[in-house]
Amino acid sequence: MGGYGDVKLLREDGLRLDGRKIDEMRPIEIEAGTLPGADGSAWVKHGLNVAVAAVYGPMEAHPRKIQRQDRCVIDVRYNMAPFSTSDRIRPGYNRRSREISKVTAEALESVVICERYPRSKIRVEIEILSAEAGTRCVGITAAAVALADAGIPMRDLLVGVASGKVEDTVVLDLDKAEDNYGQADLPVGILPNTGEIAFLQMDGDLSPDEFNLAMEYNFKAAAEIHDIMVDALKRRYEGGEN
Amino acid sequence: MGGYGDVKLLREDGLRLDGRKIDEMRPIEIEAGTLPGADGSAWVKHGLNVAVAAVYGPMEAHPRKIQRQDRCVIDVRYNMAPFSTSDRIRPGYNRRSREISKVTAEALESVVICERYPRSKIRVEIEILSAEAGTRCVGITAAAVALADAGIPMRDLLVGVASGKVEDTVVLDLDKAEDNYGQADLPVGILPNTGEIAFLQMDGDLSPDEFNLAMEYNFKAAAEIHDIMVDALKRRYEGGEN
Amino acid sequence: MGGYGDVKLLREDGLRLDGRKIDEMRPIEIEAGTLPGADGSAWVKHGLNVAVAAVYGPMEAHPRKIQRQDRCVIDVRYNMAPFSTSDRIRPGYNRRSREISKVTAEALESVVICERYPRSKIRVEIEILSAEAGTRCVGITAAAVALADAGIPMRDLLVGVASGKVEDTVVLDLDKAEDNYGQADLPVGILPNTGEIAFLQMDGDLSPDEFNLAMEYNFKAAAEIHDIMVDALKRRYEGGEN
Amino acid sequence: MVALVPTLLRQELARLAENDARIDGRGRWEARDITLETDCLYNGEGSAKVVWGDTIIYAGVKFEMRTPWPDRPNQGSLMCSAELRPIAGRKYEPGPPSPESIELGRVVDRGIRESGCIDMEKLCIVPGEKVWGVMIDIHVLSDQGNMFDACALAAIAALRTAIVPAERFDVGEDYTLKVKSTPIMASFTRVGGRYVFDPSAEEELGGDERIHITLGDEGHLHSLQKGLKGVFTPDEFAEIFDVAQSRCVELRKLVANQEGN
Amino acid sequence: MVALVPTLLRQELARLAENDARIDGRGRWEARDITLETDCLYNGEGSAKVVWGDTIIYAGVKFEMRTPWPDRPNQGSLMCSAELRPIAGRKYEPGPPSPESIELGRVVDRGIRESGCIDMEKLCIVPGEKVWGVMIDIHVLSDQGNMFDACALAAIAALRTAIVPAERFDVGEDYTLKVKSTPIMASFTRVGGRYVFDPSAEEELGGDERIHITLGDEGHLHSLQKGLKGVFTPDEFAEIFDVAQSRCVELRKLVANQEGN
Amino acid sequence: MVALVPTLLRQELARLAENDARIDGRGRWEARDITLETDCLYNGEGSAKVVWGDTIIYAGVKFEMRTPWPDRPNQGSLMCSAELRPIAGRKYEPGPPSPESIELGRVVDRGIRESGCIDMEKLCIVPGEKVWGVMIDIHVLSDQGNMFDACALAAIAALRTAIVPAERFDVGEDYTLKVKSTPIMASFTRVGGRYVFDPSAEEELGGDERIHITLGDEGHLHSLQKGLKGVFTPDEFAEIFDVAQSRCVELRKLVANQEGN
Repeated sequence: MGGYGDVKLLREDGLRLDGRKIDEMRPIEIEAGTLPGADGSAWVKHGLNVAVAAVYGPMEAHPRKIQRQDRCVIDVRYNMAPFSTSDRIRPGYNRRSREISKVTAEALESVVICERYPRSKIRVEIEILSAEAGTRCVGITAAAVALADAGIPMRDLLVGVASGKVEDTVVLDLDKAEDNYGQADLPVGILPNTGEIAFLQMDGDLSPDEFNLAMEYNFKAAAEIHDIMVDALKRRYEGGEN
Repeated sequence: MGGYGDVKLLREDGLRLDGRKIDEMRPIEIEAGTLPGADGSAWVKHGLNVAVAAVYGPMEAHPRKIQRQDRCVIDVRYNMAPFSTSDRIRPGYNRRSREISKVTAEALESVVICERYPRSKIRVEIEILSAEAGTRCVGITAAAVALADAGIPMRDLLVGVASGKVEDTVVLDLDKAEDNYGQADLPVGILPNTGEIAFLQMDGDLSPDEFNLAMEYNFKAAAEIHDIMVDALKRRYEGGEN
Repeated sequence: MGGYGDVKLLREDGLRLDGRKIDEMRPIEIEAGTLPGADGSAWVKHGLNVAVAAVYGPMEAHPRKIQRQDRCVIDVRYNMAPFSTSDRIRPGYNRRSREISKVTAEALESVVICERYPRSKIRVEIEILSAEAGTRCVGITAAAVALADAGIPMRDLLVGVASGKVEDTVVLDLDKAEDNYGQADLPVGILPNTGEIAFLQMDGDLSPDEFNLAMEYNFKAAAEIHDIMVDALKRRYEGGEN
Repeated sequence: MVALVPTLLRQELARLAENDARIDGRGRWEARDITLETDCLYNGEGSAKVVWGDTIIYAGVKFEMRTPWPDRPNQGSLMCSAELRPIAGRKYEPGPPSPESIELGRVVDRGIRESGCIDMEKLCIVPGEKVWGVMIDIHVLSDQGNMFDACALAAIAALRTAIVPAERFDVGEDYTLKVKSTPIMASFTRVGGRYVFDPSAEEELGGDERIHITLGDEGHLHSLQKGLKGVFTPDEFAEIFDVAQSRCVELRKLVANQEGN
Repeated sequence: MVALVPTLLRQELARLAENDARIDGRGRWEARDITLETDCLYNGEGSAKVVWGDTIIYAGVKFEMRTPWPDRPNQGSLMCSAELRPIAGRKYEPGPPSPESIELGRVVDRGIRESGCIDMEKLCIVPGEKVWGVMIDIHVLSDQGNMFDACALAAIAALRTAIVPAERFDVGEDYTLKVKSTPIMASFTRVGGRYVFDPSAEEELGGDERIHITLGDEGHLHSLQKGLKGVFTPDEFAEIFDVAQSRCVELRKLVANQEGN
Repeated sequence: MVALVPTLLRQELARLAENDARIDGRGRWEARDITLETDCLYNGEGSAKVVWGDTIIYAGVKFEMRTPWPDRPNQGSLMCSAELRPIAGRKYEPGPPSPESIELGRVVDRGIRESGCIDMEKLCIVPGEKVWGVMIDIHVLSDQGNMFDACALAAIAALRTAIVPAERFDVGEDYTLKVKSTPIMASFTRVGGRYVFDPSAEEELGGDERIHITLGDEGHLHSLQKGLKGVFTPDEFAEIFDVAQSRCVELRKLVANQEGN
């Protein structure tokens, strides 16, 4: 977190700079099945973030040494397009993307019924086309919809959502300014139906109470996003193959 | 192309700075079988360019996944030595070399009777020791002689040759100054006996008519170079194993 | 070698800046079996150098193409920790470390009874935690103790030791200042019982006579270090598994 | 096994070619549906999305401030590169840039660069000290045939909508980048023995070599490239060159229409 | 075959968990023996060695002089990174940094950075020109379980003993780096179905997901991370969070005691 | 299977050694034919081609202008590196620099550097600001035995003919680089149990360790290196050291003769 103390992020009326309430999400749009060549795909716009996810597989896992006898492995690549941020991102090796890819893959392996596909691999490709804070969560949401679109059985639809802290106040779903100048960020991946958590990161400064409140906001938002995800999948199947 | 308008490249008498006519090639020398350890090899001096090519194979293609059941693959590496240019070239990864290697490999696969060697690989190594404009063409010529020296059956001897445009005039075989300050470059790989084209690149600015004239020059020159190539191969086999 | 002529490295009384005689080693401490998870390990402090070596194996060599039908291969990685030197060393690819790893591996293959383990691999990991001149020799000594600790049969205990030249005088075991400002360095790997040499490098300037004297010092020191190595191994096996 | 299906496909494509037909019913020089959208990404200083049949491409433009090359103190620079990441299709694998992605980026780059549509001297801020570097990045989301033409279209459309972010770099007010022309690429692939325009993924799988032609506003050639295994004759080239002229005019209109919006 | 042993191990760990027991006899929240040594490496400007059970970690601090980022002209920088070289254990392979080593370095880094224990403005030498870059490098000599906590402990202990080498860089006299607090990491791994503190190598092999919690002097959270396959409930988190509070207090004392020496 | 042929070859080489014979009829300390050509590449500021038996090496010298290291403000630099690209022989594979190529470059580099034949202070242009960096690149076109000696010969011959390209860098007139001496490498390989000079490719295949000795004009040692598996005794070294002295004198004459041309 940037943690600069001198940027005002809350207005006199208690609302945030973009007019949202402290527990209000940015608007979300989701579309399933957007990439014709993939086995499953999704497009998610969350605030000004745009993420696209594609699923290929299940397919044979090779090289052999990555195979698991009793389950499939999930191979996730989270990537930010060079033009997705204010300063261009150089393509290629990137420690931040590697870490996010790793923990996202582990979160998805926690919800997919991996035992259904022994010795297999499922490729999940997450591309961030436009970034405005919270891209790892938007990527998780997109990946979950793409997996569902591909017909991969899962314990629940995983939802990516974050809360944070600005001006000593816990708020839901940080935007770019709040992310740059705020005090904490708590991105999680939630299974809304089981109430479990499959993804968890956090940085900044949160007291135990602040943490609990941020988690409460996250669970509430996850339920809302879940409905939008389900809607997108319904539209996809009612609308047929396109 | 550099495309600087203010450098004079044609003299008052209509000849070029080095005294050549507009449809005249730089001098070319070719020797076949210059590398004792290779299955085939060639040394080509074209103007001040020096290229050496070696062929190893056919050999088993591995790893397996590069094998083709019905033909061999041709693995080309075009490389410029660090001391081949005015400014030293750092060894290692290089986008330009990779592109030239790819399209050169595809051109050679178009003339080699690849079906003769299923599941095999032929390695073609092209090293530019001295560069003075047109190295990709010199490399193609060297590779073709080296393949012939290795006894690999081909539909024809592929010839690399380029024409271009300087001071709004189409000229054959650009030298260094003409390449730096000229308006277009059209390197091609020609099969002189069949009249076909296996390699084609172009950049700069050419009207349709200029393109046709440049192609005409290229075909004429290809026939001349072809004779020098055949000569080199004859000398090699008359002279014995050298 | 730095080879600066104007730094005084010998005192008026004929001793060296740190008080050592010209044929006197820095103090050495060795401990065997310091890493619980390795098959063999050693910790060596030599002057202010600290090296740790671990041995894993013999294990199956893979990929297949590195296997030798009639012997094992020894895979050595010599590495300097980022904090081991005055200026931080960036982790990653490093030409110096690769060369030292290669010649160290070849030296160890010369003393291990490799024929005992066909198609196998022995991994030897050498980590320099603190560097004060002569780290490659300290690494060799550590590796030899670690191999012995792992129970790998060897023709002899290989000892790493170096002599050099400062102010036109041959001296044993250069320290940091002597390495920086001296005139020659002659690191060798000696088999004290057979009187053979398995590792040899040298740079700087040595006359034939100076070379012979430096070698004499090295052989004398190797016998001393050998005793300390044997001691460490005895302590290890008398002391049981810790 | 993998070799079998392409063999049958090749036979079918050859049979269709004899009857001057294509596997999806199109005419030999007929393109699939193309939609072009610009200014579609929040952080791109210029951006475009092309949906060409089932092929989907994004391009984005970013500006960097840099010091000029010593031998060209009053010129900025332009670079176009393409990423062919594994999202683009089942056959694309992770790893360092493949020869395919390098070729793609460089062929599109040459077409735009050599057309002279950007005046490099206009990218100079302070001679010898500060110039603009313009980066066009192409992102292939879905490759379902004729990726090169779709990428080139996205790249030039993104470039033509780019805003120079002078304010962000504290060198004056933002302004629209001046792009003098609209270089367009048209590519042809040998399918069933003869060239067609805009091959589908299936036609590419069972096809041979391809030729990429980039033409400027006046119909001049700015870039050529032959890719993949195969040879062609000058007569064959003359035929597709004529088609390229008319296809490029149509695609240039598509860009102009989008800008008119 | 490789899959077999873990299966038996998992069954045994589940059986033990039912009786609230652990494979090495420890209590659920009990740590193995920990020793901490600082100032143990000649060339490190700060250094620490942690022996935590059979896990052995070194951390070293180095300073570099560099120019500040343009947007933060009076701030230095801190970076912590971990190397997971093949010496660390049989399963570690040579090659470029693995996702595991990147995660390890970044999670430890975030805990220290976000605690605010280093005032970045204090690392400024000449605003806009020269600042200190502080590099904490973690070197894993032996991974025999709970590597993350041992690494975090070594990193903060090394940092807290660091001397700024101003003389060597010709900018005044050496002085002790000011470190305002002692962020500590406590990690929990699901073993036999329930979380335990400080898993051994065996417990990690037969275990599931882990949760890393970094707490500051006042018990505030500065970094969280879930790794590996598995899910948890808020109630489970609440339970380990309480344990983390007390374990971090104890480990912080260990650092203080060492400094008192 | 690969292991079989070398075994038979080793037996044959041992049998020959017993009769003090070599597989190609040479004497134990006898070299193959060597030809040296300099100034043979248009763009090299110095260049040499060595044909040593069937081993073919090119070396080229390039100059770069750079800022000096802070601790040596009035010294330029010299670097010699070798590329062992796949053209060099059937066994060489593409990829990042192999340990073999790194060793080759570094051993040649040390011999030249440590001989002191280049006065680094003479490479200074403006103290603290501009110095020359001299790069010797070695390119192995054909490795058919004793590559190290051929590379070292090409490197010093290229260096000794180098012209400092001052005009191109706008710092005065071109002038010949001053090289004070001619360090020469002689290498010995154990074949059939005893050392020989200048092994052929076959002898290397069936041989053991090798020793590289670089000697200066006065016969002083400047670089030593033992490579590959094998051990030797001080007596064995004394024997080859004497041979190295005479072989280096002969090779130095070859360089001098070429320069006399």
